[in-house]
Amino acid sequence: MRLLEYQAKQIFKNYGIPIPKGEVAKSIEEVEKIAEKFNGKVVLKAQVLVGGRGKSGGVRKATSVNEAKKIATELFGYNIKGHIVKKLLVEEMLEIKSEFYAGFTIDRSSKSIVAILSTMGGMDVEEVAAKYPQKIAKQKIDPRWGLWDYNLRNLLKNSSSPKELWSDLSDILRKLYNIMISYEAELVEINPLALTPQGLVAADARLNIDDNAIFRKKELFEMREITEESEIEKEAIKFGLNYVQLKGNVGIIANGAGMAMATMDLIKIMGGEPANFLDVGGGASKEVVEKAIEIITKSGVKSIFINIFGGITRCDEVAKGIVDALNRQKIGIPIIVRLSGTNEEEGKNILKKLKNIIVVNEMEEGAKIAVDLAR
Amino acid sequence: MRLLEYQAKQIFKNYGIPIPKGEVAKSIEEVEKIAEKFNGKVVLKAQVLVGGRGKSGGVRKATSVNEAKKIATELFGYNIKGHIVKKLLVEEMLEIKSEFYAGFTIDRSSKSIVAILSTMGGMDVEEVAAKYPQKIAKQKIDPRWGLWDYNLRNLLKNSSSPKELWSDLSDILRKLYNIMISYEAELVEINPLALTPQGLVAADARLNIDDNAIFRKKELFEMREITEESEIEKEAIKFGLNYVQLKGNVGIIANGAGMAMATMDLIKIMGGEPANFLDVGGGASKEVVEKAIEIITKSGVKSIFINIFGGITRCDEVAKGIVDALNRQKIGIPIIVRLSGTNEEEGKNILKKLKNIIVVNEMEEGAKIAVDLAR
Amino acid sequence: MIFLSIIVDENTKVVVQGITGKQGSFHTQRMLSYGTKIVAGTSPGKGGSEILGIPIYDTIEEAVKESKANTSIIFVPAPFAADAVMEAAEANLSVIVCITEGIPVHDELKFYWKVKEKGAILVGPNCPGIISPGKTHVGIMPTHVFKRGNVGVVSRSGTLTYQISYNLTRLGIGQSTVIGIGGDRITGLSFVEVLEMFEKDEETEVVVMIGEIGGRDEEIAAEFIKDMSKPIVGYIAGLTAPPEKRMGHAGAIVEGGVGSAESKIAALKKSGVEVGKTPMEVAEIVARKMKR
Amino acid sequence: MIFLSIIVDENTKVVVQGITGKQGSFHTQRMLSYGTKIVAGTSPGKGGSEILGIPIYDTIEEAVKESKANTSIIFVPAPFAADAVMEAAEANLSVIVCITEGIPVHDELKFYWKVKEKGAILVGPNCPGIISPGKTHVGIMPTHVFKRGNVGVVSRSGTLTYQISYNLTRLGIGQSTVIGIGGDRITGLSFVEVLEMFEKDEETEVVVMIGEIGGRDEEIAAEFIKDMSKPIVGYIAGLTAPPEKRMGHAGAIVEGGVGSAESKIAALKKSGVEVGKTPMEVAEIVARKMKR
Repeated sequence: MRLLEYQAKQIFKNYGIPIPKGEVAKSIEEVEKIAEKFNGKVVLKAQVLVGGRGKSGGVRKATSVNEAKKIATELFGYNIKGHIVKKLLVEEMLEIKSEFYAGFTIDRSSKSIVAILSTMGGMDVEEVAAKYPQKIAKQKIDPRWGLWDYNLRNLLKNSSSPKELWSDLSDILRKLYNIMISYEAELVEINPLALTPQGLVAADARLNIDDNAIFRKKELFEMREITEESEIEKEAIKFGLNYVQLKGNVGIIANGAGMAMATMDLIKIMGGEPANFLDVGGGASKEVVEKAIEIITKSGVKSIFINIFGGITRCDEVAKGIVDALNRQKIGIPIIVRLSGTNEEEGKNILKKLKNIIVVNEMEEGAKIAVDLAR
Repeated sequence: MRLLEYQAKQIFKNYGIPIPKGEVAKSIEEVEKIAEKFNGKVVLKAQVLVGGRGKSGGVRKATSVNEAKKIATELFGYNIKGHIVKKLLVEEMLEIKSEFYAGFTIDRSSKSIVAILSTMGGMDVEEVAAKYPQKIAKQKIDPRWGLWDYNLRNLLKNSSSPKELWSDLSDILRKLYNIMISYEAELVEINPLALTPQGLVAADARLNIDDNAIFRKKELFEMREITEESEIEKEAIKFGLNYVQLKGNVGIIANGAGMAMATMDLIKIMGGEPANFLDVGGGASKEVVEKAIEIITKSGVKSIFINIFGGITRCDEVAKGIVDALNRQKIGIPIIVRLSGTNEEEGKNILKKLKNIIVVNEMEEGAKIAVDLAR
Repeated sequence: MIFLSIIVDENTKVVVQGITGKQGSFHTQRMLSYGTKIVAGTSPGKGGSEILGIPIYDTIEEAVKESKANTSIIFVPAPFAADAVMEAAEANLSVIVCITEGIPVHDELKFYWKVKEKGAILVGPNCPGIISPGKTHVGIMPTHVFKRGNVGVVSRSGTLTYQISYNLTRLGIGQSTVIGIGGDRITGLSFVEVLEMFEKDEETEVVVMIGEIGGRDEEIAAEFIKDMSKPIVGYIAGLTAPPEKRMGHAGAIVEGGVGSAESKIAALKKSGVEVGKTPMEVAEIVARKMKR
Repeated sequence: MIFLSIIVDENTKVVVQGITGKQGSFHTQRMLSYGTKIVAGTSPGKGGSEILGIPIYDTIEEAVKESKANTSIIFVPAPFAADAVMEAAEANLSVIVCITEGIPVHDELKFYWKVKEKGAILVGPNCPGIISPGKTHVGIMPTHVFKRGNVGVVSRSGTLTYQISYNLTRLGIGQSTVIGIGGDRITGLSFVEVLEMFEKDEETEVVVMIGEIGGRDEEIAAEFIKDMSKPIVGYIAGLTAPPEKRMGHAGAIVEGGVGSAESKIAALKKSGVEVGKTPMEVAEIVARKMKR
């Protein structure tokens, strides 16, 4: 779960990290009010969960209230890579002397948390890493012992950060780490961490929380409501489905992320275009399967390929979900079903009674039919 | 630093551990007021930091307000092993069905925290451990990973605690552990942990905080003021001296706890009685040495043996402290000084100019003279 | 000399953690049917009773003491699964198979190191377990798709493991050991560790490695494969996954070009690994290799 | 074959952590005078400068890289000392001598395991360090009381170590290595670990073990001594310490009879150890043993 910038900044502020003065606006009137407080010298930032927001024109500067209003008019409703701008963060314009990158994430190779610091903030950190690897300092933080000052000293030293900023940078890094741990984050990041005449300020804020840990953080349930998943994606989340909408016309339902991806790849190989990624997870109930069919159907696909290889998932349960979906929903498109694995025979027996369903034995065969029928 | 029962109970309460209803009283009037709230059915507990308080008559039960007042009259000012009772904790009388012992401490052998649980609470836990070792369940808690539920399950299982109490006991143990960690305790203990018709209640509470960690816990400074060290001990603490008053007449000042104890032992071997333990610590300044002499002199000893073997402590600094003490204080008793180690010659040179000081080369010699002069 | 499969075999004695749960009891039954030696189960508070003829204990400590189990399989729900792994490691089990999906990654960071320190093997979490066809099955796999033979299979994806093993079996090719290392960011075993075991395993002639986008584990494995004597056949899922979209598994995130399917396939090919485009093709490549 | 002393010798290359502090610079000067090879110092923020001709670095990582130090000595104040130990362990130093007194015990619990995992030797904390007379001195001891010879000394108390070594030297008896393991509850080295090293050390003929009340380390050592070939002479401080009174060291608490001076002396005697009643007597017993 990724938080919107303004949500993340609020948390950063609660942990004592300096952030720019500013407020969230949902209307031109609100933008005007906020901009007036700063004599019109503001930055307007679209609150959407999209990478490269700046390059897409989602971050704009104004030097007067009128200009701020004009920019706001342009930004509200603006479509950035499929995300519609509904909220703007309106902030004071910072006087930036230099920009750092500071963050923590999880390093799967070393099974540790890794602290990252760079004096080349403001850019895409992957780009910096590719072009100037020596400009990205990293330190492993052993999860058993947590963050110690020496980790920070090594990081500061290797990043060639100016010594007069060591103490302030350490302070911010320590607080960021506390957020990383308290919120069970996958990623916490300040980019840019701006050096201003008033000191270091988190000009941007990113906080990605481990979805698996959200059950322990009740206060985040509410925040999640606000984050801009599409309506259809929100519904999928409610049912525990891993769903990502894409641009093709062959709908896919599979169990397991690997199988779902392999199915997408197969659709492509067969000459089609996958309309989505949808993993019903392990041991899906018939309700979940029914919901999955409903979601995919809504998204306007031409055919649906249900590809199940049951381990913890039972084929008979999946078949029951298909039956329920067909009984309760109006589905005008062909459904191709492939069931293998746990309780395969029982599942196939259930499906036998149904019309409008094409049952296949092999995934390659199913993918081919689904692609052909979507043309 | 050991907290008084009522201080520890307040912390336990803040962490969600049930404690009996009650209040602290400093006068008979206050006792009366509190006792009235409970219709006179109260327990009066002397707030002194002494082991075996109960056996010494420091814990008494009343069944009427008048009885409570009578007991309070006896208890206020009562001397329990040298500690004068100034405060009473007056609590509701619990209806106790059975008593547990629950605690955490540091296990120096296994370099871990150890959880302890026993169904034979209410007694001296060392006594239980000696007589019924199988009745004391212990679990090591690895400091790297902290407390996990499985540690508690193993503890509960091995303690033969009734299963219907597992959940409540776990809850209390988890909270106790949180106190152990947050307060950097050396020992946290509930004995007895009473099973009442209303559930488990911490009938007593003990919390010993690591003196070395108190610098990180500002809120404890104030509590320490209240704990009943003698005035002279409080002053010693202020100067970083490790001082314990004893009953003999030969005052001792040494550097290092081992050396101080060895010096005490030597006084005894020479036929004398040590009046105190006093360790000036490593690298003591002349101010600290001067203070040490002042404290010992005040306690009414017959002679003082200053036994220093300097490593990080410099003999010249110690000598300067002795000079200052003699210049500023009226000291009517003989001081025997033995200086060896770092800057020994410089120290001895400083002392050469002084009268009233007996300088010796060997500790055995110094101890003998100190004992002889104290007779 | 007997031919031992890797990690588990017919002498493996299993304790099931969370044996009374829906998944736990269902799969215990299935494993028993396959012939797996299940000697104990745990379910805190239910110690002293039994299920499917298997004695239940409150703690692993007790279960191990009484049953001499050396391997555990975990069906405990995600919020409590980390504790179950820690408990199994503390009880000195040599193999811990964690089926549970959805464990918080910060929990995984902790138990990874505990298991490591204890010198145990952790299979998973979020995995289908491990099977040595004809010997034992410590997992949730549809056992009928496997057949005893000489291909080792290691995979990050459960269902793809079944799919490709099924394809192999259909071509008459059996498996020595099939192991799902799990799809989470933090897994107990890496590809390299399993490849190393297969390289030494006398039963294994060819190894199938099933990867997916995210992380660098396949790239690291590609380096290791350069020094292996046995042929490896690869499959990587996620060629059509759009960058920066979450594909379900915490592990399946394309992180700015690093860990893309293209990068993994290129790395494997560079080490001489033939990579199949579809599960079927993987099986066909293996068939060719086996004939030589 | 050369005779090596235990833990440190003339080839030990030392980095001083906290070299610019009052204690750090004072004792660096003293160690240098003794001939200790001090090759680097650290003082965060002061890297690039030097003191007493020794280069200062911001981090141990850098200091080790530049100076090839293999041993560190820590003078960092208590609130920061745990971090210094962690840093030294992380930098793979093989010996870490922590002089600092007053470190919180929960900090000690953490770095103990870090040092252990790294396979380093931690001397201290709250200790006088270690000296191999005539070779090197990594500590704060008054060096003039020592003399090269064949008695190993291990002690929980700093000043008692000097006292007894002084008594030995006065009787003409030199020391192979003198090591203060520290007076805190949690120490890097136990008596047993040091006794084991002395047992193997060709330079050491007799060992003096100086204990005090609190804990069970002396009792455990007594068990170990039963299997040692070299004679041990003991001293235990605290016979007159009243029970339940804190005697300064966190370690020096009498815990309900366990760990009393009487219990320790009895355990040692049971293992054939002669225990001196005064420091002087300890030296006299050693003198007798050496004559044989």
